[in-house]
Amino acid sequence: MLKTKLCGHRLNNPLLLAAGVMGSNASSMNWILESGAAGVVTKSFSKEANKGYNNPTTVEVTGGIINAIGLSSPGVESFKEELKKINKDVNGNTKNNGKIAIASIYGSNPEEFSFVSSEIEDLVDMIELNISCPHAMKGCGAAIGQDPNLTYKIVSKVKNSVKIPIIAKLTPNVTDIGEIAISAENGGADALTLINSLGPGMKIDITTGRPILHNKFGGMSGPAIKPIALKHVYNVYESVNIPIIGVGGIRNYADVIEFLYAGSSAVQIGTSILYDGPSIFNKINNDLGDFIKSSDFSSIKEMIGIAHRN
Amino acid sequence: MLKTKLCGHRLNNPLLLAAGVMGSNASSMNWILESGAAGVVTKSFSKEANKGYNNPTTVEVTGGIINAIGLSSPGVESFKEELKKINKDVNGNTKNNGKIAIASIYGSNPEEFSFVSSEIEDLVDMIELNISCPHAMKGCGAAIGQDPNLTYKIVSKVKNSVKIPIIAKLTPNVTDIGEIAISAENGGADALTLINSLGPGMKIDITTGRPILHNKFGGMSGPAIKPIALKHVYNVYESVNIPIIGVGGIRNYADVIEFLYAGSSAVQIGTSILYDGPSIFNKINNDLGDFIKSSDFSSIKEMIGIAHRN
Amino acid sequence: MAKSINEYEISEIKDIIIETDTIKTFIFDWDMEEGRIPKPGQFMMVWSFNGKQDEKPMSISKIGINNNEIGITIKNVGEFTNHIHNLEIGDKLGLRGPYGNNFSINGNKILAIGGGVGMAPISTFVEYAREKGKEIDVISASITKDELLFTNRLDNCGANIFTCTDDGTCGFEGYATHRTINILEDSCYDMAVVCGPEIMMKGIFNILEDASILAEYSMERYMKCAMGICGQCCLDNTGWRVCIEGPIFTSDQIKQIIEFGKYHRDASGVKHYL
Amino acid sequence: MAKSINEYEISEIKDIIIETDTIKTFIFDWDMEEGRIPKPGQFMMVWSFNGKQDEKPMSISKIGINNNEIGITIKNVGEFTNHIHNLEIGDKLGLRGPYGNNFSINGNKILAIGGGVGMAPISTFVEYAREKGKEIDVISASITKDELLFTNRLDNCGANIFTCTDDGTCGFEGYATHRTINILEDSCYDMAVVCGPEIMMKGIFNILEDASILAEYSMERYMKCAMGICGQCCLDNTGWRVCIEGPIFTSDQIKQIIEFGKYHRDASGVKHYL
Repeated sequence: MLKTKLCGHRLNNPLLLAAGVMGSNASSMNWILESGAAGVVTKSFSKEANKGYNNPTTVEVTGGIINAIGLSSPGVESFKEELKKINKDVNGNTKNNGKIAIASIYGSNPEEFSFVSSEIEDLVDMIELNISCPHAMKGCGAAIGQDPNLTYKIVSKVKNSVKIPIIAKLTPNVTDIGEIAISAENGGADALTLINSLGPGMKIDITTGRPILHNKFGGMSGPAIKPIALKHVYNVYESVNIPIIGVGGIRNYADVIEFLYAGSSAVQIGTSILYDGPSIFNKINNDLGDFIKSSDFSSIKEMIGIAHRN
Repeated sequence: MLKTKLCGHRLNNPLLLAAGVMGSNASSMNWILESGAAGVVTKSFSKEANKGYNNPTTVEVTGGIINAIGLSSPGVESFKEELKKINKDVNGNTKNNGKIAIASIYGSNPEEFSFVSSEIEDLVDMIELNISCPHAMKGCGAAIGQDPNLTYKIVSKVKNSVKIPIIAKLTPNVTDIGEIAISAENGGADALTLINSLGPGMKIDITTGRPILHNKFGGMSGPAIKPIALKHVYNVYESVNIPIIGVGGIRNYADVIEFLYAGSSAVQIGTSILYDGPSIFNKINNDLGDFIKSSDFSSIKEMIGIAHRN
Repeated sequence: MAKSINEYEISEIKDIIIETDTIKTFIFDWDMEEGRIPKPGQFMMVWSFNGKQDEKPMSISKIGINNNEIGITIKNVGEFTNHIHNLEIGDKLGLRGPYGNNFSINGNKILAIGGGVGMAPISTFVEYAREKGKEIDVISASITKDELLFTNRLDNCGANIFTCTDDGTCGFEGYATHRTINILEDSCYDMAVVCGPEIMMKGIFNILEDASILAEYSMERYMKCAMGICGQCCLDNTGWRVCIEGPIFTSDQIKQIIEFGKYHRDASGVKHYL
Repeated sequence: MAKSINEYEISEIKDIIIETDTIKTFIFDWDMEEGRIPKPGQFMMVWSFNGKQDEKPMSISKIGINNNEIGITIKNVGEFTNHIHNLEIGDKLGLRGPYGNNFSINGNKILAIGGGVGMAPISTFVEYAREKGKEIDVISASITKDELLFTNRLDNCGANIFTCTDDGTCGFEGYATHRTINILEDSCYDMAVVCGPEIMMKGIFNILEDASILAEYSMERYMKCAMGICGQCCLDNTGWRVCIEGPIFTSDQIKQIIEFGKYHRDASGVKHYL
């Protein structure tokens, strides 16, 4: 009843792990899959290793957190070791179990994106292009996702380099997300993930007068950003024809339903693991199942986009 | 000890009422002034009466609310009656009491802004230009504040029409708020208010599948948006030379301190009245006084911008 | 986590009681949980999301603590209420609340005065005060006999009902004000509670003040957020919010509300004089 | 509203105890409020905001429930810890926590084994278990006599201390592993708790497994958020987060942690083998 499809992949349910949360190694991602997620998105990585920013990299705020991890990752060569183990059987073959592995990658130019994509194409089911990290080094991250032309170039370059479906993850921190979404679709994106973290924001310690994050600013995530994520999904749903993966502040089944209604084909959950741990996936699946049973719906598919009907 | 100055006006303390909250008539604004605020910003009004959107116009979300009131207001001619009574003595003269009245106005073109400004110039201490409402009718509100040229035109037109200080209130829902801030400064703004409500966002009712707000989308405000407001203040402080009035999610004295440290000369409080009522002003003033007494600071002025020192 | 009163509950209309030609009571299931149990005088925000889409404050006229039900009594006075009057059992409305303050009980002998649909909050007060063993005289006023509300309910709970119709078709012939003057000749009261058209409440206020009877009055204003922030329902000259400090105001407060019985503001904030 | 453990408390260094040439204990005031009272084995995130700006997890080595104090014992092993070692009384650090799970007490006779600065969490455990009336034998291991930690404190609380130095300057000459084999020849234990360099813990683990003694081990990994979301400290193959499911793991859990005693990941996630 919770089964759905995303870019040709069958999913046991619409819940995926969001990039950047418990996605640094295969072990934690497999744990998330065992906890009920139908897929995981890895922490973003690129060609080279990157240690990211010094701590503090994360600080709690009302309704969520702000973080500036700074895209720390071991580089594609090292990370392949992890990718080989996500949702794979003992022989290294992908389990045919309604669960998928999505690699999140970043880079500073189209070539880097396409190089990394080609390197890992055989190890994952889909690739999510992180062109929207609000705390990336200069030239990476949101600097791309705020520029429709660069978005188009990167998406189309990757699209021409790999055969598996690619997803563009967009930043909400632009005047017009619709324009970027259309560029990504025109570039050949098979799906969009909306939204990356918001702001960025900051927190200042009142005793010392210092910004707490080492990077001063960090992207905001958690339940507080849900209304804004939802609105972006709702808007972009009316401008593109590719599926949307909704992400931003989901903490319970009702939040998932809101995202489905707004036009998401699947959703990602990340920051709420702070409050509820990995068991949040099974919990939401159970509650979502109960909701559907007591509703007039018989599938996830029927729920997608219905807020546009009225 | 809490005394400060803003555009030549002496203020008893740095706390002002934000536009759009309990600002529809002189009575409620005078109540707010009696409750400890050093100033009030009226609900935004324009030349003509406007009934705004149908209900629901406000819905609570995690960490705040989203609202799409739609700039309802009785029009400048009617509203003058209220302006004549804000912080005035029995003879209609402004009380010399360290408290100020700020009119928030909106419009669809420079002429309308300047007409309304001229009409009310004698009745208030300052004018705040709302060029940033995320749920205004087409052509008003954020559509202006997302365009640096239009921002410049409106600010400079008003600046040339009136003698009292003018404030530009900016929207955070742009790719680069710094660019807009500089346009406003170049246009002659005497101060900036950062930020108007965020997003916009939406909430969908899961039983009916409908967006709850009649306008579907509404600006988000409340404690959840504080980190983002703070970051905009911090950033813009480094790009302009005019004072900044910080607004966004302030609920207690520590929030006020954060905004001062980030570079605000004064702050506005709005949505938190939802939780704490008008008494929030006296409460924060007391707590802020206690903090300063126990700190190395001897005035508000010394606190402004110190997060940039480190 | 307890459900916030600001969260909508989409509720099926469980029953409709046709009270008069123009007044219906709509019954809904309502879980009587901590923080959600209405008190006499409180109101709900009623959201209509199909057809005429809007949301208005409506008085609670029935508080079924034991059977988890509330009733909301609505007079057909315009487009929105007309739309609701056309709904049927099984149709849905969005409810949030209860909002506002409530009538208090001071003393043992209380006069309750309701005019027209203003009987809605009066009826819940009377039932509540009777449960507390208070002696209640009710002046129930309307234009004509068929428009009198809740007479049986109030009779059943042991209140003394004094009906009063403009046309004399039931009880006293004349206005609630006259009936009040009349009743005060025979009886003393520790307090009064009043709800009805503001022009009527204004008259009653003068009479009760003359008689030195402290009273509480239920006021109505155009509302948007109902959460105390939009400022739409703030009253001159104190600025009190009908949705938070009200809708019930004491005699002393009414004296400070200079717009009482004089004017109110519409959705845009323009004043309309009575 | 109770203060979240994730909120920083900017704390003055109240006292500095020079434990050895390379190890100091820093004492801070700490309100022992609900949710903030550290348990033996938990850690704090220590934020240095002047000079070397960074933040690291550090074991709590002193829990002063009655005098509202905590102690954090830090070995000078790099740039960050060197900076902290250069701080003086009155200097400030940002603290948040306490984080993680804690040592449990099973049975009555317990063997506690600490190597080097690993004695920090062991010391709080021993004091706690002694308060509960447990019989505790402590193997306190270090390179040399001057590097032995907390000997007096543990002596005072009534634990039996068995020191052990690589160079034989105090007590047994040799490694903690040898001392453990040794002690097990004479005594039986209901459980053991262990903290020290991972290579040492690996050896102890094998010995205790052979002796069928269930134990708990305190692990350390590079940490970022300490709130269980960044994934930095997740362990192979279970994915457990050292900051949430750890830092204390039981023997059964250790068997599933394939990286135990083998490798750890650095800030970028690159593996480093022991």
